[in-house]
Amino acid sequence: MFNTYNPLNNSMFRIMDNFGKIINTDYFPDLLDEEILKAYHDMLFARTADLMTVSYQRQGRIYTYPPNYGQEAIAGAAGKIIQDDDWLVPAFREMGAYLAKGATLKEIFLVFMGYEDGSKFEYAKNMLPTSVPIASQLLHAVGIGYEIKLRKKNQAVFTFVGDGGTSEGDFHEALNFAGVWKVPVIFIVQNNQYGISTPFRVQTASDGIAIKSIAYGIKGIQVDGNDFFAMFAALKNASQYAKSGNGPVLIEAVTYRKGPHTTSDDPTKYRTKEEETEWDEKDPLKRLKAFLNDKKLIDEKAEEILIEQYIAEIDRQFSEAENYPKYPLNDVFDYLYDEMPEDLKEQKREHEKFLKWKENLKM
Amino acid sequence: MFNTYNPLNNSMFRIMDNFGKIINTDYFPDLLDEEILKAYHDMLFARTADLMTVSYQRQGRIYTYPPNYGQEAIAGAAGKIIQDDDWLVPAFREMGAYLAKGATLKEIFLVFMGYEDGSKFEYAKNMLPTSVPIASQLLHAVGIGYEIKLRKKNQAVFTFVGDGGTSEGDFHEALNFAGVWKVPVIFIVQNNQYGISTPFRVQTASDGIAIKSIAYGIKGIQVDGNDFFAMFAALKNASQYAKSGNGPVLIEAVTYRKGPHTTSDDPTKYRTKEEETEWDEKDPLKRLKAFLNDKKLIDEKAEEILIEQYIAEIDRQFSEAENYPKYPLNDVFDYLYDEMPEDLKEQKREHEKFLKWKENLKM
Amino acid sequence: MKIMNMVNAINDALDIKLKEDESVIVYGEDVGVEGGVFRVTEGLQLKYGAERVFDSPLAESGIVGTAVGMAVAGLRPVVEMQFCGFVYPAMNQIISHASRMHNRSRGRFKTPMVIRFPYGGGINALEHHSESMEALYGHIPGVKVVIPSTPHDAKGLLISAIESNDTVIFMEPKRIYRAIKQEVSEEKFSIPLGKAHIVSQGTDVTVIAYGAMVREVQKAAVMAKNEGISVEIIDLRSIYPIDKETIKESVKKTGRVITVTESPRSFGVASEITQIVNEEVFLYLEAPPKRVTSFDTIVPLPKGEHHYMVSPEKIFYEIERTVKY
Amino acid sequence: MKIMNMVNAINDALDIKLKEDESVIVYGEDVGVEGGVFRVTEGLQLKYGAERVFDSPLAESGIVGTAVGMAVAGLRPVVEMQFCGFVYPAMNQIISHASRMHNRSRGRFKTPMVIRFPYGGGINALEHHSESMEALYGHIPGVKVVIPSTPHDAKGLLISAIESNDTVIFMEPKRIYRAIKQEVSEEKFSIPLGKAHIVSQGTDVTVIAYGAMVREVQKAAVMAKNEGISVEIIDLRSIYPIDKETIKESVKKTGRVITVTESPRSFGVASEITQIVNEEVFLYLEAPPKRVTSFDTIVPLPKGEHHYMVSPEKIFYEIERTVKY
Ligand SMILES: Cc1ncc(C[n+]2csc(CCOP(=O)(O)OP(=O)(O)O)c2C)c(N)n1
Ligand SMILES: Cc1ncc(C[n+]2csc(CCOP(=O)(O)OP(=O)(O)O)c2C)c(N)n1
Ligand SMILES: [Mg+2]
Ligand SMILES: [Mg+2]
Repeated sequence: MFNTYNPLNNSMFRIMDNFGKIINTDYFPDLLDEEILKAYHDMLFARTADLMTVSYQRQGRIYTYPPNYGQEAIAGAAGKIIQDDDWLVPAFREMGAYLAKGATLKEIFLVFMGYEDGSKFEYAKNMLPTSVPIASQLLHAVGIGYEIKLRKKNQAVFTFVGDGGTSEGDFHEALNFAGVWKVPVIFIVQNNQYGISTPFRVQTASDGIAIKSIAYGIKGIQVDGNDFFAMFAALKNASQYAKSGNGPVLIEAVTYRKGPHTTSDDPTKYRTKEEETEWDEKDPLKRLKAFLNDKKLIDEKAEEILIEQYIAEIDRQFSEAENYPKYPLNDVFDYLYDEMPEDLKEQKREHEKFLKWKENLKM
Repeated sequence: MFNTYNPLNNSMFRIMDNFGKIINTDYFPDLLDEEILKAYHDMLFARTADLMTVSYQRQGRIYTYPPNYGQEAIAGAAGKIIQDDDWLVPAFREMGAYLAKGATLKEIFLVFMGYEDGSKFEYAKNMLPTSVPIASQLLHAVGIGYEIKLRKKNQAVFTFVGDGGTSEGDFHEALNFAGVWKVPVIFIVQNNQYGISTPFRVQTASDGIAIKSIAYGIKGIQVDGNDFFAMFAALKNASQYAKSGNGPVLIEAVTYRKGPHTTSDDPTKYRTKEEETEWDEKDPLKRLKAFLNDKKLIDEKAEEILIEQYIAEIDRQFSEAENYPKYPLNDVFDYLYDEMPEDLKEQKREHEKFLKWKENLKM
Repeated sequence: MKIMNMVNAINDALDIKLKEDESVIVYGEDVGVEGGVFRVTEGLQLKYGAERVFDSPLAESGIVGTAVGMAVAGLRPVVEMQFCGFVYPAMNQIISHASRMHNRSRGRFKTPMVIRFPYGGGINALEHHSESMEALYGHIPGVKVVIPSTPHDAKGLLISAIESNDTVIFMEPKRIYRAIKQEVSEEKFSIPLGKAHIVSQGTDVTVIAYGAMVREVQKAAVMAKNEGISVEIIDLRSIYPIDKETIKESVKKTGRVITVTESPRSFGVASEITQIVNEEVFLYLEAPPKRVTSFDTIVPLPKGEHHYMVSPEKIFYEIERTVKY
Repeated sequence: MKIMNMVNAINDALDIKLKEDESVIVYGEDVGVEGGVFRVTEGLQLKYGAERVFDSPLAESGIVGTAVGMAVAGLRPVVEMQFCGFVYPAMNQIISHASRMHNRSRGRFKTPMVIRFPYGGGINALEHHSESMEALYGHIPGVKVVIPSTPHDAKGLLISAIESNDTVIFMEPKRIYRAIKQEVSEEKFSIPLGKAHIVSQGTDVTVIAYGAMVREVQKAAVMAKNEGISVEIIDLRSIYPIDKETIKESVKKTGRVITVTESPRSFGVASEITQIVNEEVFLYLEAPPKRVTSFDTIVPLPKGEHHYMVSPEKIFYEIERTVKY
């Protein structure tokens, strides 16, 4: 696959057109109808959760949140490919992958409510917390890949980054190290056309991102990121390729961030209505739904009920998060070191003394 | 030229073979015989200076020095192309380019004797000092390129880096910014096969360096760096291309560091005699001399006399450097800021007080 | 005069310098079209064009490294790092070049450039957006480090920073970006770098702060006044060069000194001030120089931030203890 | 017991840990085939194979960043930065991840890793090879910073550093890499992190140092002894956590303290120690805590380095002034 869909040929890998028609049967994944429907439902869940999170934010119940709206097929497909043993080293705009890996919405909410506790993601095996400093996480993925290779484990690492992130030095170092070390790492670049307000053409003069794989002697492929089947097939091939000891793969998932960068951003300042409309036609859920519709697998009534269940479930998890216990002073100190240094203990004691004094002050 | 010698074609740009025969007349530069002879002599001078510097170091008269031995054609050709108004942003292994730009050997010696004063390079117009932190200088070149573009000047920036340096994040960021900004910068990578003891295959899995240009949407070319004519032609084309507003060019100059990394390095620990011998056959001076010999332009007698003159001149500059005045305390303080802060003045005064006390202590 | 908040004042300073000096260039992530995530550079691209005010690729080392090159070539770049937590990728360019080029080239090449960024806590930001690491920058020989505490100061100090021929790290307390409004002259004016400002005179204890902490100290001083304690408040304005003279004179008078920062406790600016007063006015000290700082921990996420941030009460608590010592 | 210099001792510590713990991994620029530019890792690749001891590409952020990943996945990477001046490209990985992963994941992911590098002046190195920036690292919450002053300490401290579940910055005073030889046990032993060492007892003044400066202080103490001054020498060993207890007890006894570092003067370790003694034992102080440091300048090239480096005479000069205060 990585030879046929060589980024130098200027060919974007697609399986399904904008109307849900299969245009590339060679690579159509070997999935049962139920599996496809399940994937669609997972993406629907992610979208519902995403939209609701934005509205929680608008209500002032969480802090800033970066919506995934419009990019669900990428994380959705990744969620199906990433195995329990595999690692997920996320950026921050791939909620579906978090969920598939076992992170709970409650935990995700906790993070955006301002609790580190959320980032523990205790039910998600082999998943790192969100990495805010752009592109720096890619190197962690490579280090994990090294451990896998050294210990001859049958695992791969899936790591995410945005188009803006490809400009950082760490992107380069990560892909270069991965190439030299031949580690099983799949780099997924969500090229959603913007880094905050900065359009892709300001990030790089290169012809897309996949082509950058050549600079590292690794495989690269440009994929229609709004085409669930294409993403699924590309990721599946990449995973097999990497796990067979062939080294890393760079997947450029071409997509569009339909929402704002975060809830504090206003995209009308830097992009046009026309552009947004154009991408609306490529919406990943719309396309997969059209495919399922053609196969008569969509039951609108059932979907409505499902969405209601989703909303209830999301709301339940949200209120669990909202009722999370207060952030105790201990939590500021307890996790800095494996064993707390004396001096930190003293700083805590001193502060407690002050708090006691303050209590008295109020009385 | 940059389309024909596209690094994807796996073609290294050469004009002259290992025996000084012209194998590519299309690009043979339009140079007079005297000009070629002069270039040869300049390379001879650089080599003589290089070898003598190593021997000064062996005598303990300077500190560590990184020899250029075997790489003279690259800087030699660059020296002919870089104009007075152009900028040179060096790494540290391109003595010929320093000299052509107007830096004096005396200044170079001063640096390796441990005086910052050398780095002023006062007669070298538009040339930055040596940059020790690998690859970081490439960004300065891009910034200078931006100034040129903004002010619509007819200049280009020539900047150097090694094969090892291409692994650094700054290499990536520099080439990427240069591509986006379309600035007139020529990146010359001296791929001398090693970064200290680390062989090129450990630096990257890519097929050479020139190919990395694709990742930045810029032109790239792989050149036989031991072929003076090829380097000359590539640099000349690159300079014209950049000055015409087409943006940056990446030139990979394939060469070999015949000497050690620095005078404290022992290459026998990490490379074979065979490899060294193989590269001996591609020696840049030997090849250019063979070409000149065929044209009957070499006069062995005259060359011997010339070398003696070179030696005398180099020795003269070396003793000037050796007789350089002592390093005064002021020089530690005077150049930190455009205007010295009070506190630094006080630190100096305090130290002088101590020195006075120390004088008395001795009496 | 015009009512400005700090965002307006910084914008105004940039505007004035862009207008009067064609060598001034403003760039960074999202500073062009969008005018920066805090809108500090809003409107400037429209006014001065996309060649002088523009968005750069997302790469901090690239931004600072190219600025070094521009500065060497005769421009005066003013670059923005989007948040304090994203300066670190540029650390090598700051330490190895921005701070050293002048010295390395023996004064031949200057680096007149400003690296500005919002810093500090108190705005419910997520990880990597809230720290206060001025002590790191203060320890780097060859740069100046400036922090304003009011709109007026922000304007005057930024103008000086842009006009300085050295590299200036200009840290903006984002917590008070919009929280403090005051009358600021629309004319060009400048405030010298390296000089502290006595915010209010007092006799019992000197409290030194900068940035967003000045306001917290002012609140604490009111509490103290209610207890009959007279506080002299010094706003450092510059972390480096540090104004020893003003500190010295004040402590000579009060005999007591507290430094307030929102940075980690150890190896911070407070310790430096304590060292200075020990060296300079030891015999005047009537109580140990103290520090009110945040902890040696990572800034907690918003729900825990109140534990971490220095409060007026905590400052007052230390004032009382110091005065009663 | 065997006569070792510091290079041998560090090599020995690495050897012991590589042998007994298969999760230990050693890599960096030129550490494999060549054994490092200072030969610290010599012979280890031959012994443990190129999968566990190897050359990396030339990229410091890459080295530290991958080490974070390895550590999270259960390895114990010990990475080398070739010189102190080349750590800065890795600063973001150090501050944003190596120091924070444990906290960010609420203890779920640990980063047991060591970042070792030679630092400091005195070996006639060119620019970027000679600085002493431990205060920068000390100010970063979440890392430990360790500096040995003898071969014995280097071995014992490095073993502890490798066994620590936290990120340890391990700075090696290259000036005494080969200059000090002593008997060191060939067995495995460790020295706890965070504990200072009293090098010699004294009664008149406490002098605190670490790394290559300890030897300089010892020379100064001999001069002082000749003048009848008894110096207590403390080797800090760890910059963070800093051993307040030992410092306190000593200053209680002597009433006088001087800190000696070869780092820039302002915002350095000396200031922190001065702050600590002021906070803890103010009333015992009979003279202002002083510092003998290098200047707030860039380390000069070799011909000017003697101006910059702290000398035994200068330490003695300050000892005398402090004792006579
Ligand atoms: C090192 C660093 N610099 C700047 C930022 C601020 N920032 C957060 S998201 C973002 C844009 C990221 O764009 P992209 O990589 O395309 O990802 P997207 O947000 O589009 O998913 C920026 C600049 C950061 N988080 N880290
Ligand atoms: C950032 C940084 N890391 C490490 C070093 C130490 N160092 C000096 S030269 C060198 C190798 C450079 O190799 P290459 O780029 O191939 O250039 P060459 O020496 O072969 O000309 C290294 C690692 C450095 N100077 N800067
Ligand atoms: Mg994006
Ligand atoms: Mg090389």
